[in-house]
Amino acid sequence: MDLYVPILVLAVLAGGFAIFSVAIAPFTGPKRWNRAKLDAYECGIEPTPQPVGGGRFPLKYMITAMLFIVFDIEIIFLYPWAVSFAPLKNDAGSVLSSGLGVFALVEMLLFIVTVLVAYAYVWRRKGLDWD
Amino acid sequence: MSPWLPILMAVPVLGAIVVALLPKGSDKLAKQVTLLVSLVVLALTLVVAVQFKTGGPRFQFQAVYDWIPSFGVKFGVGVDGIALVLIALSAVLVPIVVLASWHDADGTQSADGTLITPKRSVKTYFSLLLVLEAMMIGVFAATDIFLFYVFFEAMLIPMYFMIGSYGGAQRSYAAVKFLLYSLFGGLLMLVAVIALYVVAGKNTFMFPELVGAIQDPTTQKWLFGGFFIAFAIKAPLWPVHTWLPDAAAQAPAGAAVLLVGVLDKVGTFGMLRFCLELFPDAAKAFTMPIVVLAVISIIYGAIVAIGQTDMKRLIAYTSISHFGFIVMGVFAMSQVSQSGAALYMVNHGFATGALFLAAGFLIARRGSPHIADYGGVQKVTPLLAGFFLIAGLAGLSLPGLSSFVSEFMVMIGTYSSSAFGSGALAVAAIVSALAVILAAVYILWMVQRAMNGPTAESVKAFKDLNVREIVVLAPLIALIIGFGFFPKPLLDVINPTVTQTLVNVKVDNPAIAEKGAGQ
Amino acid sequence: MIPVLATDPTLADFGKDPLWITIIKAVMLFAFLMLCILFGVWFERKLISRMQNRFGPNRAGKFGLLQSVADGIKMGLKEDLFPRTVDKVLYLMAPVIMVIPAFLAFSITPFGPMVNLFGVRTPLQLVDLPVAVLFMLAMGAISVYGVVLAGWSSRSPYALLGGLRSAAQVVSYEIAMGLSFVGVFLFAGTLSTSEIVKSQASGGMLGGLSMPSWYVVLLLPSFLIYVFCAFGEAARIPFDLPEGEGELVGGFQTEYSSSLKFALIMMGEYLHTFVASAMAITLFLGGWRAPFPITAFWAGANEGWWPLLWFFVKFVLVFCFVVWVRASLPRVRYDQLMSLGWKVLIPVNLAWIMLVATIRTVMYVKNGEAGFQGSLAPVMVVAVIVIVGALGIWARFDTVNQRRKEARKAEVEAEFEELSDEPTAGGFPVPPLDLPHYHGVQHKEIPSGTN
Amino acid sequence: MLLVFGAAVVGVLVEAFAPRYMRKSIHVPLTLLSLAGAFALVIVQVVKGAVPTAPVAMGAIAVDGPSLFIWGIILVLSFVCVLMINDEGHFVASAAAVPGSADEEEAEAAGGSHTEVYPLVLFAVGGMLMFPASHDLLTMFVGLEVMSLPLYLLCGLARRRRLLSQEASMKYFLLGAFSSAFFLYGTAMIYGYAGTVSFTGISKALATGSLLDPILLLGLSLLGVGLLFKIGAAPFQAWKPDVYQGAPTPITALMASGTLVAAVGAVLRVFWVALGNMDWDWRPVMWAVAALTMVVGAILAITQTDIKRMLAYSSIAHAGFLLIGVMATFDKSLQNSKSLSAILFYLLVYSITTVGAFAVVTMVRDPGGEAGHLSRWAGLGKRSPILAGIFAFFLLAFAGIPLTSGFFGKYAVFAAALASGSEAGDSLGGWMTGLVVVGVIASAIAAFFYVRVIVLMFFSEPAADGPSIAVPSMGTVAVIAISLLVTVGVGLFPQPMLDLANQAASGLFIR
Amino acid sequence: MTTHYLVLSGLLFAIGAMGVLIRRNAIVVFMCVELMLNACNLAFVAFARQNGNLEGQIIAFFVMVVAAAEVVVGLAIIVTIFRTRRSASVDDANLLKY
Repeated sequence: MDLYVPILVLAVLAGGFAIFSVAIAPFTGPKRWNRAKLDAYECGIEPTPQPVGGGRFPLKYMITAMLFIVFDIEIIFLYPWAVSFAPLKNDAGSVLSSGLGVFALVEMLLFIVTVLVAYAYVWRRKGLDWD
Repeated sequence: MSPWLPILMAVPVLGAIVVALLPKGSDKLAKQVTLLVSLVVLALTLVVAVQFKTGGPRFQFQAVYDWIPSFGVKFGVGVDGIALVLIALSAVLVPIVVLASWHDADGTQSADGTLITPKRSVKTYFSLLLVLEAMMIGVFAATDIFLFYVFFEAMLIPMYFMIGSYGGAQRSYAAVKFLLYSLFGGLLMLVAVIALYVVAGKNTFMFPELVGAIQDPTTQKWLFGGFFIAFAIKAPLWPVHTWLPDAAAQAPAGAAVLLVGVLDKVGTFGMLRFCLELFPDAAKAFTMPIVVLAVISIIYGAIVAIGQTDMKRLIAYTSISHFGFIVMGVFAMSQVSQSGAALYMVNHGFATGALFLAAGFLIARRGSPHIADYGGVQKVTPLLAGFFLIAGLAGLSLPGLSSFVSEFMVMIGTYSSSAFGSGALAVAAIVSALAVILAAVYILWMVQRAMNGPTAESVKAFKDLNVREIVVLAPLIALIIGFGFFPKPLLDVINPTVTQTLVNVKVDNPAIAEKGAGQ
Repeated sequence: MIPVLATDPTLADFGKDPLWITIIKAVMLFAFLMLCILFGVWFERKLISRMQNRFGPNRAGKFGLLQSVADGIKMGLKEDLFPRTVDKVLYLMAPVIMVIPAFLAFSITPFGPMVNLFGVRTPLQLVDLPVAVLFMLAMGAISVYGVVLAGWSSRSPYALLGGLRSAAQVVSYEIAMGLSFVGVFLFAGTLSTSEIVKSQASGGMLGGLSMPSWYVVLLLPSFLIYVFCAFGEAARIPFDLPEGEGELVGGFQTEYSSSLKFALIMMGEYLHTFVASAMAITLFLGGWRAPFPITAFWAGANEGWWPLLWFFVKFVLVFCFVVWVRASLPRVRYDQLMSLGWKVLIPVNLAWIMLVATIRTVMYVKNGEAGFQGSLAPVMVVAVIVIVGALGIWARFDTVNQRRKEARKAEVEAEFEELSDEPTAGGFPVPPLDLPHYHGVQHKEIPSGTN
Repeated sequence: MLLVFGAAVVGVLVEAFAPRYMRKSIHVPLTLLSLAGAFALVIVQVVKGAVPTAPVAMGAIAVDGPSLFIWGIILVLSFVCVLMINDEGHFVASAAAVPGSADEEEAEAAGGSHTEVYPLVLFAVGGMLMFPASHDLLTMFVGLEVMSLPLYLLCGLARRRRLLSQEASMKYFLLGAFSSAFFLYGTAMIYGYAGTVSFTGISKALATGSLLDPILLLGLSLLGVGLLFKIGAAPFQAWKPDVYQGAPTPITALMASGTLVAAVGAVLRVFWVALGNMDWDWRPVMWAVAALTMVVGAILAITQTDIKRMLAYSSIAHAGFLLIGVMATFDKSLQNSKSLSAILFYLLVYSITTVGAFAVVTMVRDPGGEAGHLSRWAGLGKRSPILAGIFAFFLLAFAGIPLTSGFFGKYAVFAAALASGSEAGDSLGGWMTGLVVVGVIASAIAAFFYVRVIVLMFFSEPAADGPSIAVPSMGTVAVIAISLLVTVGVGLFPQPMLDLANQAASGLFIR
Repeated sequence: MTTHYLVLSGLLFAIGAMGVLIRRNAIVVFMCVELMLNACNLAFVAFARQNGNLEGQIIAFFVMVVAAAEVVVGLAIIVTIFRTRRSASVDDANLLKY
């Protein structure tokens, strides 16, 4: 647990700084009220009011998000595999634990092949083309 | 292992398939084929009947094949006396019905040209008829309870369709009512059957082996209940009789004959064979309430019948009354009464059959089942009126006609059944005697209203019976009169079985047995 | 083998500091970062202007050293605009959310070996975790929330789009980045930064000759990919699409016109750049270790406080590289950006990882370290399939899509041609191009003053 | 199973590379072949008698008699369902298009079709195979999801009545995810109790540990909720009618048959293998659930006016009947195997009949798609007696009339239940009989609405603008023929199938 | 220690379940389901700690994968229906009634 104490400390520092500066901003600055200033900036034209909860946006972003999820999961699987893949050696060079070895390699290969299939499908169906 | 009974069942099935496969438009051919097949069956049945040894073992012509070993279900058939006569009954009735309902399917027109029943598929009708016959034979012949149950339920379907698509205005309502009643009873029976199998633990459904398998009285009572309700619904016993009038009234005459004449017998038959022999103690325990029910339905049926304006409904109610007699006879547990009951099953088949058919012909001429629409028929069509009268008299069991014998036996048997609580039984017998008078009332009143009196306009155009119709009615009347004077052959066949039954039920009172035999 | 390994901190050395040491270290780190930002900005502007033959900031202080200080103060003193439409809470929270994780991401950066700090022997690194690198990635991801929220809360189409874009971009490059680390883990066998640095001390022996120790040499492709991703992740030119002023004004920070909030955002982005460089150093460039030649003749180079120097040097150099790139490369198009991330980096990465893994396996099997008997042929086959497959997909699809695009373009052009031949074809009122006065024929001068 | 998954993956590749016009012609054979191949493998293994007695794949999958049998059923079912899917007009041209919008018409005109359907179906089938055969809760969960996720999507792909379809898929998805979350939490609890998720381990832990541990009970109930949801037992049946009605009919058929089979298999595994040692604990609950399910299914079905909804409710009722079988546990393994074989047999006959029934439903068309509303079926017996006759036969089979397969199924299950009730020292004893009676009453009620449909078809005059009977494609004909054959054949001579079931069940589950 | 985690996960689960039952926006419902799944993860890991075997953590991995898959599928469905209906409210989904 106490591994995280320092992080907490740093977080407190950074957070303190950030909040402070956000909080102080209104007081340091002058106040010259001007209607136009308070409008959303749209190159000078009358701002189109955005609906609460953000406007509608291209579905594309959502697809990207989904793809990200898929591949992120893949990474989730890759990390432990990679870490425990190598045989562990101490400084003297003697083997502490022989790595997962060939079996793991083959497994991961198959896994990646499977992912690649989905990947190819998405690609082919223009899931990856932006425009 | 005698092949007779399987053949007996196979023939109509094959016939049905043939009929069903006939090319379109060959209606007449279909009818002829059906008639032929049913006659063949009749012939075979007679052969079997002749070979039946009266003194022989209880079940003859036994044939047992494995069907579903893992359930311990066998395809086991074999007939004892009662089953035999009932099979004979159905075998006799079917060809008659075929003839009788020659035109039922192809749209009947009333005198004034209004369409009574629209045109329907003739082939379907007759193949259904044959299937039904096969199943009737099967249900009586089955010695494997499971098989019995299968036929018992499967029988509903063809009858359901016959009523449902060939019946009168209310047909679909009647059909559904009929099906659901019977199905419900059947399912209860299914539970009982399974339970019987499980409890007996003999890994078989064969009737003879299961006799006396259940000793524990409570279990017996439950299982008895299961079976009895099914049968009570089947042989409409008050208060679960209400489907019968609808079904019988809506069914085409032929179907109605089979329904009342044969199907319902399955109920009483089942009571006699299964309820009694499998669960003797329970049967004894329940005798009183059941007899009471029987008496109620005797009287109730008779009284309600009097009030009917619709011929078919009237006849249906009369048969409810008659079934009351049969049930009473069965549960009076004396040689005489049971023989009487068994005999009654047959006779009632003939009598009611004749009555239904006569009424059917009458209705076919006028198109209306209401008694009020007729009057003075006998002046126009003496023959029809005559047959109608005789059938009606058979219905009220006039001495000299077959049903008299049986009814008399039932009453005597019940009256003198010293089996137990005899006093009560005697009372029951006496009360039921009232029904005879009531019967006279409703039959004669109907006849009088329909046949005598001033001739109604609509009746004037009637034609008398044609040859086909005579051929239909004559044998029935002949049988009625014949067995009326000479019931012995039937009784000879029936008695040993009844004795056996009583032995299984463990009530045997030789004295009455003597008397019963002496009748 | 380098004998100084003894001073290398391992995971075991962390979480032991007394609280005050921790606080001191935290404060030191914080201060260091603030300074880095102040002078980083100045440094960048100076360098880039030099590259462009300009002077850059030279007013405030000597060489304009105080330029960014002045900027900060100015920002503090400007009016704090608070647009009417914004979602107040989130609008305020966004910058904070952006900054904090950026700071935290630094906490796992190793600056040096065990040193003696006020009599306490402690590693020169705020903290190290078993999942340090993951922690770094996580922080990077969290700060994306800041961006998205900033864009979303300030209800303006530009901001919204900017936020989404940056989200999509960061997300896409995060994958490639994560994959590029896998190679490192394959070798280091751990996620803790300090141990990764340690494992870069020597690359172990392969067939007698000592292998190069820095992973940049060993895993060049991974490193290159990482560099790409670093730019994408930190949204630096050429990948600074989120605030591509060309298309969407200020991107997600459009509504943060100018005040300390804006300053925070700027800080956040700079910090990301720094984190990226620090990670590059830690994972690929041997961390705080002295570069090869030095260690050759000076054994003490990796002890005590010296490594801090090496680290800082490397740090500055990497930053210079970043600036250099900014100075020399144009901004890419968004679709180019995405397709680079998805269609090039990922498959190449996968292929590379598998290649590395296979080689490693072969190595172990040769050295008999992995308890494995039997032929490697099948493994090889599968590996080859994967690699070829990955690259094949990449090659084929890219060409196919390329062809498709070109075809479409050709179509459009053809249509355009046709339209220009037949001006009214498009249904637009196109003025005929040869109107007289365009050619000055019969051009009549209208003297001024007449009407 | 691997074969199926592999084929599915290949299917995706085909999807990716094959040009649009020839995709279908590649997919259909691929799918069918892979299913047939898998079935062949199952057969081979059975014939070889090489039924392993220990779970394979690191104890993840238990390939024992029952699972092989269930696999066989599922593969056959999915095969016929694919035949049904194969013929045109069930699936939307472009799922993304807004219904009734221009681009949808465009897609229709372009004759575009989602050939992803086939790989999806394959994945679903793979999940179905994995679900009942899994030997630890994790594998079961994964199988559950692999089975469900494609189905969620497939539900939304109906060509006509898009809104209904999409809605169905949304409901199915939300509720399905909900239930699987329950399942998972139950798994977590049981893991916490037993320290493992493998069934063997769990039953061991149960054998030794205390059975009143709240964690265990909580886990048990949550697990139960998750599973019962999948088989659509009351009170978790709400999704079934909606989904069945909304989904494209072939998919409905697949769900009604395959999913049910798989889920019941899984239920059996969990409750018999893992939790077998505490049956005194779950059987009373199961009693209530089963009774409720049957009654609810039967009664609500009466009020339905849509044929598919009616079938859905009937399948709920049948799930109840199956639960009766699930409860029929004994101390002696021999009888256990008896009731197991009863359940397997029931599954077989019921699912085949179901597929047939839905196949018929697909053929009765309105201009706007299938003629869902019952009133449209009036007088079908006159317009096309054969079709109506077949359908009537299926309905009778559902109702369990003798000489149809359904009857023997019911019989077997009831018999098993009664037997277990009459077992000495059985915790429920007479209650089992009560349950069977409830079942009987329920099936009488059920018979009522089946019969009502028959009445509608045969005894009432056809509507003037009655639905047209689609000219059946070979596939559909084959489906109907197959299921009809099975229904009749098993109805007359159930012995072979029973033998098969017995053989499969003889080994019971791997413990 | 474990109990604390369990209580937390139980709470999360309950919150999620409640949300599913009472919230009306499909997406919110859906997020609640995810919340439940994560509660399960928490429980698994906690138990893994308690039982001292890795199984729980491995399961957690798988659950993550499944959850991801569910997210993808679910969002796809919800978005489709949203495009059709312009509303993601479960109450508006009322075409299917018995």
